[in-house]
Amino acid sequence: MIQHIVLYPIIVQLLLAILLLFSWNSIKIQKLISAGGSIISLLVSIGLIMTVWNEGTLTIQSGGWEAPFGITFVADAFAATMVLLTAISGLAVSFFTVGTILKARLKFGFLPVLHFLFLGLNGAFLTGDIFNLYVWFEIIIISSFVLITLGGEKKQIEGAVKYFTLNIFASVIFLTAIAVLYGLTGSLNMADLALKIAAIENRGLDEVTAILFLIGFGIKAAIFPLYFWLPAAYHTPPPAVSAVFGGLLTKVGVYALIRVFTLIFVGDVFLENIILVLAGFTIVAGALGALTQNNIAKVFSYLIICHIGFMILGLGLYTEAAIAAAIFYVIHDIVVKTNLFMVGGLIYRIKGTYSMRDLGGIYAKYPLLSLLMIIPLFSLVGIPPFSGFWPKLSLITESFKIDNYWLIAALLFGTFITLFVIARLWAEVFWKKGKKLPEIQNFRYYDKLKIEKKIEIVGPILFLAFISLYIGFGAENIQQLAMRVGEELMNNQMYIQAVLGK
Amino acid sequence: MLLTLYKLMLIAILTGFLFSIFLVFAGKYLKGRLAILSALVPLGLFVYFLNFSKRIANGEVISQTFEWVPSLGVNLGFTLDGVSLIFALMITGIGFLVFAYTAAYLKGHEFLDRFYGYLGIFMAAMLGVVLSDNIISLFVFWELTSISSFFLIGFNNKEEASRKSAILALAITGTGGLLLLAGVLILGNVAGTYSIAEMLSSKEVIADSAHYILIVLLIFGAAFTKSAQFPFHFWLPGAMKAPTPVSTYLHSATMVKAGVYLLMRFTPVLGSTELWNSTLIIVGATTMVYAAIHTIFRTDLKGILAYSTISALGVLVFLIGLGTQDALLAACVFILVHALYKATLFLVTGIIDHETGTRDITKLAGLRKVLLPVAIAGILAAISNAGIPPSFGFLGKDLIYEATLHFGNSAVLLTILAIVTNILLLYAGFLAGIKPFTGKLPTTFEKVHLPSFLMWLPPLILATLGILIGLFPSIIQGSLIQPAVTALGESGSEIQLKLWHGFNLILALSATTIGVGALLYFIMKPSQKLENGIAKLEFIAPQTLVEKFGFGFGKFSRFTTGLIQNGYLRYYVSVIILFLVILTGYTLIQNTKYVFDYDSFSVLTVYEVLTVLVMIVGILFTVFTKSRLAAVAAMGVVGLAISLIFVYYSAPDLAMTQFSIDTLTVILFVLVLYKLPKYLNFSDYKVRIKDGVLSLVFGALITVLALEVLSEPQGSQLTDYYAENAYVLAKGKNVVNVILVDFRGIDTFMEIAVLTIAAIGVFSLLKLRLTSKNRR
Amino acid sequence: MEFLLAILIGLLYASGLYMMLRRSLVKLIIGLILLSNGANLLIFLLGRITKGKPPIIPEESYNFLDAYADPVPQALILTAIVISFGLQSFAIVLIKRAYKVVKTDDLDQMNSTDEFS
Amino acid sequence: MKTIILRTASDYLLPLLLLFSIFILLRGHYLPGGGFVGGLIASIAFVLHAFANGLENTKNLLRLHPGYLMPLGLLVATLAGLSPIFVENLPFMTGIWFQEPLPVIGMIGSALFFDIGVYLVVIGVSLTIIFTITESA
Repeated sequence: MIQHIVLYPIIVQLLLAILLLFSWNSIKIQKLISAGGSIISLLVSIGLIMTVWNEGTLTIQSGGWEAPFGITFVADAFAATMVLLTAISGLAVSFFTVGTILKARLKFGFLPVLHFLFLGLNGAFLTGDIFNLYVWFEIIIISSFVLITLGGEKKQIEGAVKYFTLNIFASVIFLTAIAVLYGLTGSLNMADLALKIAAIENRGLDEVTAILFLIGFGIKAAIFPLYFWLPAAYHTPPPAVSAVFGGLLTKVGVYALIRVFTLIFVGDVFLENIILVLAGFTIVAGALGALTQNNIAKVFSYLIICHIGFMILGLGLYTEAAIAAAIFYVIHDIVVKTNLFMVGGLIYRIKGTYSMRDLGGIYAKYPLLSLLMIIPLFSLVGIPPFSGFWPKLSLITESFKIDNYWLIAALLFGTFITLFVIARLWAEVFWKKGKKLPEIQNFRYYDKLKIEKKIEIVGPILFLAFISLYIGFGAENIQQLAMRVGEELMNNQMYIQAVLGK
Repeated sequence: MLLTLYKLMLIAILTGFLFSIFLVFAGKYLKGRLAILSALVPLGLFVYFLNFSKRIANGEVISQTFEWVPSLGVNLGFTLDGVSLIFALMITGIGFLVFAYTAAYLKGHEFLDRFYGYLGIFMAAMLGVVLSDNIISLFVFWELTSISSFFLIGFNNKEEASRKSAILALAITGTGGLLLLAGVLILGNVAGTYSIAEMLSSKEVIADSAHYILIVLLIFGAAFTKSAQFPFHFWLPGAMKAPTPVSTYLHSATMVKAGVYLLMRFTPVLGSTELWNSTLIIVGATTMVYAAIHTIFRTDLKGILAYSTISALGVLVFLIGLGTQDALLAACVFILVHALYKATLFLVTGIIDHETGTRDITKLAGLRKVLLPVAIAGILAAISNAGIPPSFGFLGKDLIYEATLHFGNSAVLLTILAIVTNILLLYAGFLAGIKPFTGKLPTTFEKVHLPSFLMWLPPLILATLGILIGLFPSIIQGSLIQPAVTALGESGSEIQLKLWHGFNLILALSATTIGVGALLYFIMKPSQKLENGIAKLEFIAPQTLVEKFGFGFGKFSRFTTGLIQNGYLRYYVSVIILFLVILTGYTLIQNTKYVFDYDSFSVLTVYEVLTVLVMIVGILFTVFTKSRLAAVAAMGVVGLAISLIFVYYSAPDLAMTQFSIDTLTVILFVLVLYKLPKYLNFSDYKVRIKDGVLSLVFGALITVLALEVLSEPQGSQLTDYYAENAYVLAKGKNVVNVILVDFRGIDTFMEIAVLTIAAIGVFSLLKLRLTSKNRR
Repeated sequence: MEFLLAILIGLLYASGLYMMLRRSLVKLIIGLILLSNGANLLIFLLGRITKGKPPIIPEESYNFLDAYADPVPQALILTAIVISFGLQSFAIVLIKRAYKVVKTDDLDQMNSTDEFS
Repeated sequence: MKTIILRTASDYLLPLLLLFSIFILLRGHYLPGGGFVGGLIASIAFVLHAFANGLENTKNLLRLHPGYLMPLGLLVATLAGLSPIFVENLPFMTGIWFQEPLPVIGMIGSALFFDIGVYLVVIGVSLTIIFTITESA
């Protein structure tokens, strides 16, 4: 049965997590398992996306119960893409973790929880059942809570409290929405729901449910005005954690939004307009925030928000090209944001601070590293032809087609501020003459690391930089993929057909 | 053979990029004596493009296309016509001289390889701009020129002023770039193609489109910022922080002309409308006069040259705005004229600066005695700049007057503006090209000696060319100028470039210009006083205004961000709830029927009512008690009451689970809580009322929603299926358990995974202590 | 009963939210617990409630003979309850830890990560 | 006084409660109960034992840290879920059954093993949480 492959990304991560738990006492073995497992996971994801590309949407009914009675897992192009991105980002972070995370943290289950997080991500992308999605979300948030608090330092705890509260709150709203959905349709399978929701006469209730989903997922995706937890928390954990969070976590929210609003709640103009407005505000608010920060990790955090707006904008425009652009942006963003926080981590390793005021002189001392680090920075800004550039073409074009110049203005504003912020960051961190900072006791400066350690830190950045470059220069392939996803999403009967066979 | 040559066009553009990548790895070998070898790159390209000149002269237009991102309509379509060729030759030719010059100018500089790397990228990008037919790829290269400019301006990055100028320049040209992006996308949409060549055929469609004005304004925005037109000009003087080769190459000869190029390129597509022409004339004229006046008040040689460059760019924009064949011809010629003399003057300035250590014009004099070849170059350039026959500049000036004089009603006004500009430009050229070399050599400069020929030969070559072309204009007439004018859409009469037109009005105007200019040069003496004088007006200068705006904007963003992200969790929660209440409330109110089917509701028993009452009391107690333990206990009671409800309504498994979980939670709470201090009463009465109202509204909303949903029909096909198959297929009789372990087993699976993770979290949160030793 | 339950659920949501808006971390967690209780009951109610017919197939038969309570919401709630237990136990320990490091239960004093720096 | 009674009681209570919990676990497919509740009952048994005899004694009794029950349970559950793939090439988590029912327990199949996994994890989790909190209180 070829469909087995749909569940392999989940099973691999599950087994990894279990193995890692068994080897609780040996960090060395844990490191090996994590790194090796991440490579296997990447291979499996590549296998999955290739199969999906050739065979079309794959489904598997877990437990062998025909849909909608069991839990269906669906690998369409969108899900397969997200799984692949998780694997790519996961591989990088797994190595980066090994290179940067403190022994003390590794001893307390960092790696198992990290792989549980990947498990949750893969599950969330692949599931075709709305309640099951909730469960995967819970896996994601509990593992992220553990990762964000691991170490339990003051700022971690303070950030975690906000992160925790608002995310749990989002889950409660999500659960409320599921309750309403089940109350209305008696079904949980998303394809089945798509059919049943379309048949409901009371469109108002339908809309309210959609709004509940919008808010539940919106909090997780960090859109305006629901994003408060993100700037409060993302900069507090170690960079490896921020890297996973920045790269993948918010994108699960985006994924869920796109999924739900292209599959179940389709064609509601009121909601589309709301999403567009929110997207615009998200871009502007994120950009304004990024402008004000001095801590580079905080700058990156606000830029996440700003760019989430771009993706949501694609959803709100609600055309095939716009959805494709949103997908392209997601692909680009996951790679770049993961890398960005790792770059932040590397800078921290070099100088021992995140403060732009104190940083400086990196370009003079580490020219090659600086050139490496500039790749994600450029990709982030979308300096053409780096990766962030391409999706903007369609976003602007599609905004233009509905004559919404405010959206174009917001897009350009977001892009400009990103450019400006990164230019300033470059000037401050890389160009400016380095200050002599007081040496921190027991701090493992980059210079003092052994060569293997250095490779463990720089290698992942290099790996993701290459992928960014590929996305930028081989944009055609990515665009093909994004367009395929866009087409599948905008024709939801393809998904329904694949799941229910009708 | 032909095919391979064609193929070379892409490679030609890529050469610069490849060169830079090569430098990343092999740069250290190119820092020493071998540095001069890098000049071979632009030289080779120059020869390559020169090869095309014959075919271009014959009226051919060479184009070829490489696919890149066809799904987005983006390809690397290159077109080489007259205009492109002029620019390509300028880029590579001046590039060659600048590369060579740099080898000496920055000899032994620690980061010479990086410098060449940026230059290489810039050259490639600039070639891309002028050769692209696809407007998206044009934009791609356009942005790359801004980026390489950023790195070059900030080359001396240890100085704050350099960094600031770099950011300022990037901010201005970056803004323009984004406008261009929007402009080309909209244009492409309206025209239905991204190819400029194909757009030519849909000129009317574009001009009649409702978006024409928008397109033109966006493209203007891009061109004006890049080509430093008033009021966006101020980044250019700042850009003079870059080493002189950069000023020569980017900020006078090539990059700043990209905006001019853009306008020229789009003239056949968008031009010949009132909006197009008038705007360009007004902006161009303002810029040329404004900047020309500014030259008087500068004492720094590079400052003078920067403003005179801005002014020259204004002249070009102005000429494109006139839009007649005469004017376009004049523009084509003046681009070359200006490139030749201005590059020379910059290079000369660079030498002076390099050898004397100052660029202060008030201090420089008599240098001809020590820097003779440089002096010759400077003086020749000044002559061309002044438009003194037989220089190329004379030709250019003639053509400008020719264009203004034949421009209908406003001919007189426009000519006067042109004359004023030219007089001031002449003055500036004399200051830069003649003043440092004449007069008495100050003793401090006696030890100054001539630098390597690599430095003085390039300006000398350029300056000589400026005279030679004047003497023999036929060198470029047929090969460059004619095809360029044709490319601009003027397929009219054949053009004639010659020095001598006989005694006519234009000659008189030229003579006046020269005379008055020379007079001005002898009367006016640049001084610090003048410079200080204009500094007093700075508070209304565009730069100040933009900086003030930027500052204000920074304050604004701090304010809003502080407002949104104020750190108070309860505020975050209220905002989210408020948002939710407004959105759902709005839709609910619009659609609610408020009709409930009471009959379908189940009958109440006394036990149930009692349970509910207990629960309500429990909830209220939880909320309002002052004791933490009591609150927890009350919360436990609420949970127990819920499990009773589960018992009443046929959910024994749920009741069991709820009961045990509830108990466990309370135990955990108590274990943790008994060490904490008492509750404090934080919030005041008002806040509590406000929160209470919000909460009640939210609760009411959920209640209404629940009742609404209950009044809808729901037939779950799941229920029937499970009833049928739970035992037959899944071999279990407790259907809830069968669902948990079989039908929806994965839910349960992940539920235990959640528990596991939570346990790890609890374990590590309590056991892991980061000490100063293991913290870093 | 449905009507009463709906109001009760509303009350649970309201009280949960009100507790979340207080400044004490302990109250915040209690609020979250009340909220998730509310959500669980909501699933229960909206899945339609039935009295006295637990979804357990009688001893001697292979399937149900007459109407019985919908087992699906029950299964969902069970999963949700257990999951929230996991989160709650973590949250409770978080209180403990927070008190240890930040030395307070006052949420308003946990603002440092949002400050400009 | 209290401790002696408790200690004696818990010596008997532990095996009894454990047996009961296994009963609840196995009967879950037919009557209210199952792995989760069974696991909770088993942990209560251990907690009571710890209460009476001290944490250290209970830990010694368990030999391994209870935390290891979590991956063990997960592994059992995973293997139960994977078995259909290997045995009959059916999807993950498909129930496969032995032909004949056993007395008391009823039908034996992969779902039961899965429930055993749940049972183990629940014991591991609750014991880990409670032990950790008590130790650091």
